[in-house]
Amino acid sequence: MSLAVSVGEFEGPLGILLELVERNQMPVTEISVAAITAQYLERIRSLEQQGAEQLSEFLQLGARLLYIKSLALLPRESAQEQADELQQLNLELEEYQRYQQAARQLGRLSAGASWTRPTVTRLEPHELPLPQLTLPQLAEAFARALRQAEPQPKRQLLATPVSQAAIMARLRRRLAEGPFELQSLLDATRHRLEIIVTFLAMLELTRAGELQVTQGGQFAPIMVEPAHD
Amino acid sequence: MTKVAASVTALLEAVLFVANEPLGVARLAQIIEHEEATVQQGLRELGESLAGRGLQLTELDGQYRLVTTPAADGPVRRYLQAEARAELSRPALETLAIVAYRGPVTRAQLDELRGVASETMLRNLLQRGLIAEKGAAEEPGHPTLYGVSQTFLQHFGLGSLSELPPLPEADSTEAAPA
Amino acid sequence: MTKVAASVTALLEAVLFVANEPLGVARLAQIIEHEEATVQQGLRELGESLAGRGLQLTELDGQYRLVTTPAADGPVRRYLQAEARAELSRPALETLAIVAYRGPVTRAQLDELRGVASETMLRNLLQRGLIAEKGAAEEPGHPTLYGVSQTFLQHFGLGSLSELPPLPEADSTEAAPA
Repeated sequence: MSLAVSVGEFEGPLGILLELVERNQMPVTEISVAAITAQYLERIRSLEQQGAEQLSEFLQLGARLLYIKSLALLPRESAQEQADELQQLNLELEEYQRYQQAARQLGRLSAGASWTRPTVTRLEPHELPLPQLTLPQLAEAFARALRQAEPQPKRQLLATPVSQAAIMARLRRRLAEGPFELQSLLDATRHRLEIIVTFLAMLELTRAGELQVTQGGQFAPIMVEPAHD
Repeated sequence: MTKVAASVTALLEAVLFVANEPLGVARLAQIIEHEEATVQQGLRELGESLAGRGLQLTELDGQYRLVTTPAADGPVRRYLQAEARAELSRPALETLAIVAYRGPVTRAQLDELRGVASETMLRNLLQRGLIAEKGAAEEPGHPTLYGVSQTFLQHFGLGSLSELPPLPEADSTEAAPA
Repeated sequence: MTKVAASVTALLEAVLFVANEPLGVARLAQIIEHEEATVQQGLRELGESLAGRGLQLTELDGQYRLVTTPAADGPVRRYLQAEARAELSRPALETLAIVAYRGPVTRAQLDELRGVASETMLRNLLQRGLIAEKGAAEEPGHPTLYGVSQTFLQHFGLGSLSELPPLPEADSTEAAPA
């Protein structure tokens, strides 16, 4: 199945997640984050390769999945938090699923449209009273219309698209110079999204055995360094 | 596709409802994809079924059309006159202004300029007699061009469109948000 | 006063036939010069009497209009030489479904439900006239509310929003995977 990607015509992140959940034949109320996260991230990567822009929402959901997944690795107190986070995600997914099914029903309805009467019924010109209207009003209306027609500045989620590949490359360059503090990396990022992508890139490099993260003590700075092997 | 076989009478009624011209049997047969004899029969039945309603089927030289009954003349006239006298809504006024200053324009051009669908506005202005169709644009599909009407010019006492007032300065209007 | 008083239903039918816009009860009462209660009753009767015909009465936000039935879609399209409707994309249908069942909604509510920015989609649907602005929400910043339009009803051949199929239950996991 190919995903058609064009700006503004996204199957949203929840749509992709739901599709994966359905493909794995899980009930939306009992999704296995462990099983789904990797597939989801794989999807984002393929979106990215297709050159899709504005991946922020997709990455945010990815980060959420990773977070929920990571809670399982941590001490017991986080079990409750994981359950809560998961339940919240289930609820959102359930509601989304209802509307997606409603959308399908709607799609089936569109077999037959109704039509209005495009015919314009008019009285004879001499019977036609005209509205009160002055020329200055008309000129002003035109000026107003022109102003509105000027392209609205687009609300941009991000000045520049953040690509995970680019951030990975940046990380590798930093690593080549030796260990550094995680904080210094985050200080250089301006957007929440960039932080998320950085986080994802680090996980990716860790998995690939290129990077490791260490911490000397509970409140000691977190160090990022090349993996020893 | 809905397979609810609509009766021939219903199909004829629907087509005559949207038609803005009288239609003959041959044409109707083509449109609803039935035999001419069936159409004949359907028209007869439609005419009969309309008895006592607000619409009637008229025939002239074998051309059929759906019109309101004379009994409804009063309300219909009242509606049309009130409609013509009513103040123009802001979107309607803007549409009229664009047609006046930029016309003749097509609906697509208007849509693009205003960023919203302008069809309802156009119909409203046509019905009020403020704009009129001015031929077809020389582009694919030959969409209808709209321009202001004679009535419009008379109403404002304009000899021609070149007498329209110049546009207010963009800055000055911006400065006074009223 | 004419004593051949055409029935209220017939007058309403005639006026709605002529009107190029949806009309509310108060306005109709004024035009046909009858009590609003009578108009209400008349509209109900008109709607019922149209069953099986080529026309139907639609209602949205208390505004009534006469349109053709979905069953006549083919012939009417053939007459108007209307182009095949562009299929709505899945995200567009999804957004429409939320606006139809949940509406009026704000953009923020849509964003949250869909988990993705809906601004482009909203603009697209506004441009196609399928949704319309329905005032402002009573919350900080007074964001615009969006609801479905008369065009939406027409597009799907619905008489009113109450004719929408019920919103599926969350549990009914894929009753029909098509």
